[in-house]
Amino acid sequence: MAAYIIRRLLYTIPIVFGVLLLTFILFTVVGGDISFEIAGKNATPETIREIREEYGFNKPLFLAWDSQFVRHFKDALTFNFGRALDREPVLDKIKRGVIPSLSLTVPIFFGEVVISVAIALFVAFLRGTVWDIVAVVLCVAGMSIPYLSFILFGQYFLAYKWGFFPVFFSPELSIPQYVALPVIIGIVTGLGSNVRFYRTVMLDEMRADYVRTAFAKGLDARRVLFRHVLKNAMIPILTTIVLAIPFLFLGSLLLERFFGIPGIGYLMVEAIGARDYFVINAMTYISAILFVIFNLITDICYALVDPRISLG
Amino acid sequence: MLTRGFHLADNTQTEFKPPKGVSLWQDGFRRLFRRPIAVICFAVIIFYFALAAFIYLAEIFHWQIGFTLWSQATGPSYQPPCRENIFGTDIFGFSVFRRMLYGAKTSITVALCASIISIGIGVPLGAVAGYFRGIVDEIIVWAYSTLSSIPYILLIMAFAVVLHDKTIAGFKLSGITSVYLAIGLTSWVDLCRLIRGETIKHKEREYILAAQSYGCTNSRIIFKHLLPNVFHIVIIIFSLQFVSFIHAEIILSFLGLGEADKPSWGAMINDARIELARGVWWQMVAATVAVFVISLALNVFGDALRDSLDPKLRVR
Amino acid sequence: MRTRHVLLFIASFLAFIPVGCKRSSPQNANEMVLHHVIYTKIKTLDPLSLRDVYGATIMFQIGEPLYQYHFLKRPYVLVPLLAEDMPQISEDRCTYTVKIKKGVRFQDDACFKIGKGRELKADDFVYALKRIANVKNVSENWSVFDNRIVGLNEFREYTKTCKTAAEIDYSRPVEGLYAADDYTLVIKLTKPWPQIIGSAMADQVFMPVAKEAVDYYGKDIVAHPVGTGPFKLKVWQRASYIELVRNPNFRGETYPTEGEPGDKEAGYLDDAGKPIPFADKVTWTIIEEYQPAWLLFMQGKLDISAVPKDNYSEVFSGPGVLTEEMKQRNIRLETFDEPSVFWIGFNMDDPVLGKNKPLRQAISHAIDRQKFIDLFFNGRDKIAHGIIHPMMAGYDPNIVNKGFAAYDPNEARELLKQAEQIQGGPIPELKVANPGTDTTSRQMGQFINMQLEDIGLKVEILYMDWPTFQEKINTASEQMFFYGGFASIPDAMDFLDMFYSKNKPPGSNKFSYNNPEFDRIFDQASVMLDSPQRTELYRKMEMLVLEDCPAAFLNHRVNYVLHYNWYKNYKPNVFNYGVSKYLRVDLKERAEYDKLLKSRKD
Amino acid sequence: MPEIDTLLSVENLSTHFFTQQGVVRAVQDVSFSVKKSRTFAVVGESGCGKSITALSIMRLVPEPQGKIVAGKINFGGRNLLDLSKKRMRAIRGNRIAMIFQEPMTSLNPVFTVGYQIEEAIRLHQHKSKSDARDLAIQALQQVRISDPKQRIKEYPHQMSGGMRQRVMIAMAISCKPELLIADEPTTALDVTIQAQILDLLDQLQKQSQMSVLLITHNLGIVAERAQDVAVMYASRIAELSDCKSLFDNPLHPYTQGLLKSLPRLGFTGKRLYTIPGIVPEPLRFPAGCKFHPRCPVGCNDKRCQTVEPQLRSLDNGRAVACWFAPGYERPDNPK
Repeated sequence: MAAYIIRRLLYTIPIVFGVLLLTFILFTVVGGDISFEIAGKNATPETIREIREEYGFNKPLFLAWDSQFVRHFKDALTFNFGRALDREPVLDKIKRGVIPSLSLTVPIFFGEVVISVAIALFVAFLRGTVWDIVAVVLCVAGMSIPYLSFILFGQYFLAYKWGFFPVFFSPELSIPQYVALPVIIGIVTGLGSNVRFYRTVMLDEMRADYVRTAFAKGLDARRVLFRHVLKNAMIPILTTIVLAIPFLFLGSLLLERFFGIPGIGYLMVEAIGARDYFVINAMTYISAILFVIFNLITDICYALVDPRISLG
Repeated sequence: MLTRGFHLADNTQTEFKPPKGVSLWQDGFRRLFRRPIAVICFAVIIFYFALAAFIYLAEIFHWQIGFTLWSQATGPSYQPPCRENIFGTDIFGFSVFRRMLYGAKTSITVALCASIISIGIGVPLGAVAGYFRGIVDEIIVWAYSTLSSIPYILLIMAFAVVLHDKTIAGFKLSGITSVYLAIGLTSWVDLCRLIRGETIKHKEREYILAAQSYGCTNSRIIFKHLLPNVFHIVIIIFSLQFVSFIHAEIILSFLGLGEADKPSWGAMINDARIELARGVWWQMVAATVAVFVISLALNVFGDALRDSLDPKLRVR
Repeated sequence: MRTRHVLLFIASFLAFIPVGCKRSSPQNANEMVLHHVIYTKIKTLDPLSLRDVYGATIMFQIGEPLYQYHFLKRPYVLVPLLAEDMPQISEDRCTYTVKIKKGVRFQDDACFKIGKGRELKADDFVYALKRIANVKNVSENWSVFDNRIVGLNEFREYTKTCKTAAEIDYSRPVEGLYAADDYTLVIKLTKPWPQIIGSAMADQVFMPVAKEAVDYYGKDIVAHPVGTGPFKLKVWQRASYIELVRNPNFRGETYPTEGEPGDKEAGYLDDAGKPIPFADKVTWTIIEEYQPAWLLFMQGKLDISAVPKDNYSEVFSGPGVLTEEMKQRNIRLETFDEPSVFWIGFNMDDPVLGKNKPLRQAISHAIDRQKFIDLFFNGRDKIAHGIIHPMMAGYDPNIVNKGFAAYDPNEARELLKQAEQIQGGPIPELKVANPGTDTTSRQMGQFINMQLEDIGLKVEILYMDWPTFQEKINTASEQMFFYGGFASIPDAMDFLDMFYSKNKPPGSNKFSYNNPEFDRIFDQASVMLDSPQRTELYRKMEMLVLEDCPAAFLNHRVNYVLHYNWYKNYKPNVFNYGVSKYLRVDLKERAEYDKLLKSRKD
Repeated sequence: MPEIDTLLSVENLSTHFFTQQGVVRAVQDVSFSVKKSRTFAVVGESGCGKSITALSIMRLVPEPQGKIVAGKINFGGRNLLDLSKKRMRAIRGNRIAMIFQEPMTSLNPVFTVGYQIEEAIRLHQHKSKSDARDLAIQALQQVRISDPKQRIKEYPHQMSGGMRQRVMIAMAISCKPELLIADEPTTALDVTIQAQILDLLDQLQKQSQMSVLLITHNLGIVAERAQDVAVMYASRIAELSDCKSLFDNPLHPYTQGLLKSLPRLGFTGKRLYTIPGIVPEPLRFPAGCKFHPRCPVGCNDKRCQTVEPQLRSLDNGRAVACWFAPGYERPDNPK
């Protein structure tokens, strides 16, 4: 087990390198010199020069000990992301965003998984019946409505018109209060694709031969479904679940933007508006790291659920 | 003494082989177009494409055809839906309906270009990686696992932000160009992975071995023999990705990274955000309906396509 | 079932959800709090680089400059704040000697010995200015002092020679900037600068800075302002919320006892002579969307709010007339001119536009300003017929008749014909830089596009985020651009220097406008005190500019502000941000409003 | 021959699949009967409906497309098709057990072998966990799996194909069924293992006096193991007979064809006979006798092309469905 984990960790090194390379090419080579963005209004040539000096935009890109590439690496590996355009340390920004984001995404996520797996099981149980068809149709329909529309209508009617929820984040609200509506919307929007996915997983399993065997044994449908099928279906379901976790830290771009939740999603939107490469770069890198880690965790979970796979 | 016995060709499945002379493909499509729903969806999709194409032509040849002239006041500012403006008008009194139609052009263009880019990258890379294996494979796999280790939306945004209004090699990536570049350059991964896997499977098949044995060049084998046999995957992925691309365009133009001064569904929804306050809901509805119909058609059609071409393929 | 472990493991993430909220100190009933909203995030609370209006609205409650514009008196007059009195000005009007109030103390802060705020010294001003001059600090405020104060530019040069910020020696003498003694600040100017008091000494650039604070907080000084003002920073949640609390060290100041005629009747003098500040707390909720802010206001959670253009019909039954609903809610309307002008600028160095005056005029005449204002400002703004704002000396009442801003498509077409002759062929597609990618900016862009296409001119609107826009205009790399100016003093100079050739980009002259005649008059006028002659020169300059038409001037902003009746002493003051100290809340009235809302609910 | 009472009798069973392409008549009025403690073989090419017949008996036809549209399945005096789902479950795996073709996939990968065997035992015999375990171990011993105590803890993927099939059998016999349906039990295994498995089945049958319904496409196996045979062609029974007389004197041209094409020991030289043409697609069954296009006898016969011959029992206890079969048309037979 340990050996396996170590091996996997080694395997992640090139990935991390790749991510760093990508972010570098994106934000430094293509993105280029943003000293004007940093300087802000009424910049004078010498302030620009100063900034170039400070941020090392005047340094060579590659092939030098003090090249921007090397610097990029040093900073990333030491998690030193410097200050954003508004002079606040990037890490502070991100730290500040984590709690609101998670308090938004975690409930959405679990609500979604629980509900959609439940529905999927139910639908798989009634496959071929009217209910099944209705469910599938609803799913596809749900998937086809643009996310933004969901949010807008939800905000407009549930909050603005009928006042069930606060329309917008405001400091004196408690987290549960301002998160409630976004969470509901989030769950609803996600339901379509999730149910559909889990349903396919279930049905694939139900076509398997061992199910026929189980029935031939004289087991009743419920037992077959919940004992035999579900445990097999857990495998793909688990992978998707665990792999989704790093995304939770990212928060939800649109929901946070619309409801003004000061999370990481909002942070990203701002960063885009302000061309704040420092923030975007840091976020990209961090989330990639998270993803890699959780990828590893997924494989371990895999081994835990599926006897066919043994780590070693 | 018959112990050795003899075997009739046997596989006990209830699905039936197509009659002679019909390729797996033709058969797939035959089965596909036996489904009325699939046909309807296909018609809808065709309609959208035709619409987009028509608007293009109208623009190039300056045809003065009503519904292509979106920037022409057809009523007072913010006129609610009525007989002459089914979906009402926007702030300048432009017909929202026309804007909606025009939006089809924007979205289709983005989605189409993005698809072309992602296929153009994904398929060759996938095939090459799967066919040659070894170091080439290593590199390509590394490339896409790197990309896929960055959350998709973040990746798209990063690309879009960086490319937005950049001038690269004297070519200005204005509005929509940067959008489909961003989408295309980031979303070839799944396709590449699938194609690679499929290629590896096929590589050991007799017909490839045969082709090698009578000395075909690798490129010929890949493009003449391999790709045709894995191409159904491309089609399926294409139809399914197309939807997500359309939705991505909406989100990007909501973030202000998209088409700016021409109508697009994303922009319309974005406008609606503020205008809802004055009770102007029709922009919103129009755009939503437009997106909904095409997405629905594509989703259903994509599923049908998968069911009839490659039921085992599982794409999320 | 092994799966459970995994699920448990995932479930442990739920631990991240904090219950309840960690909001600042709870409100108690008889604590007087001012609830404000602010529509954008604050970058910095360090006078060093603080430039934007929003930053100022906060910073001026915490720190104080030497002078301020009187809270009530109109026309605006300058009165001492940290200064003991108005400065003594030498004969040549180049040397200013300012006496500073004694016994003024900085707010208590960890950066001082035993956390007690020390007394304010003249050196703190010297230090503040030197900080701005220090090139390593890349201050956005340097342009204010460039070539103004004797020896300061040399100091800047010196800082350039230093490798690191650490080795810069602030004790290095500057000829034109020193403390004669602890309470006397002396400033020598390179040439007379009549506006110095208004545009510098009453501006954040002249807020004293305690060296201890800068040394103590380093780069984080941006979030730890240490001032002498009536309030001090308590909470700053960058994304969402700012809270100031009363500064116990604040020297005794009292509410003004005189104002302009009519103030008494309006009740602005009810609190005359009372010690200020009244409020125990000032809070700003940062909300970047108008709608939610508006809703908070309607719930009485904000004392004051702007009128979002999309809620206009809710608020007004007629132009400037509040609806019954508003009246019932006891909401009052304040309308006031903002000393601002907005325009579409032309880059005079551009090969097409620069040499082609008819073209520029054509564009100017092609724009229906009234429609523009109706569409985007509910018709409340004023058409900008010239540059100088009506509230300022130098405004020419009958400039309207000169018709520079007249909407006249036909004439525009005529001019366009001439323009094409000059161009020697059709005018190529013009590019217009538009800051902002949001809906409204896009609609404005489309509007201009329509208007120009109407006279047969092809334009492409380039929508860009603010930083990109900054870069483009600071490098004069756009043909046309949406822009606007906001005077910080009631003196047309603030507008006119945007056309001074020495201020070319990245300076304030974004047009790269260059007219020797103008420059000559400018040099002449810039050193003059307010006088009929100077006003005359101002008008001359304006005419020159309007003739050359380096921009199509669109509108002067007119502000509509709503506030509840309980929000007392609110008198719009566009040149003085440090007004929270004068404001008072009638807690009884507010309580009643809450009752009103409740009664409506059920 | 001595009359032996029948355990299972299938009468005019028809099972159809309702697919998007149309109705697939997978089984068309099939009738046969399985006698106590004897082996009845159903033989035929792929897609001829033999597996579906088996599934129909178990009432495991894949829903919802698949449906038993007509017929009776009498077992132990009751018609299985009339039983409630619950009653049917009580019979499945208990009185009628079934083993499948694919030992690789027919076992649930995520449960131990032991668990899967016990499951049936506990269900039908209401034994405690420990008793069930002992029975499971016994069952494994019966199918000659070495060291069952260990094996019982293993997962299917840790076993070879032969092993898994033995496990399947153990599972099937664990409840001492009266009828064991073996659907192509050996197809997926290699020849040596096949023999072992089949021998095993024989012995088990002898021990516990159970009847076996053997579904196969392998005439060799039929000849060796079965007492009665039904030859199916295109979802109908072409010929029904006791094993010996079938091989001695096949009545249906199809059977004849099959036998002709059998390689026999000491047979050298000439090419093997093959039946011309291909098996018809179920959606495109030819009119009349489904075999007539390939039939050496009736390919040009008007009646074969138009009227489909029903299965008729002849006086010698055999039954056949062919106009030209000797004795098929006797004046007393109704037209």
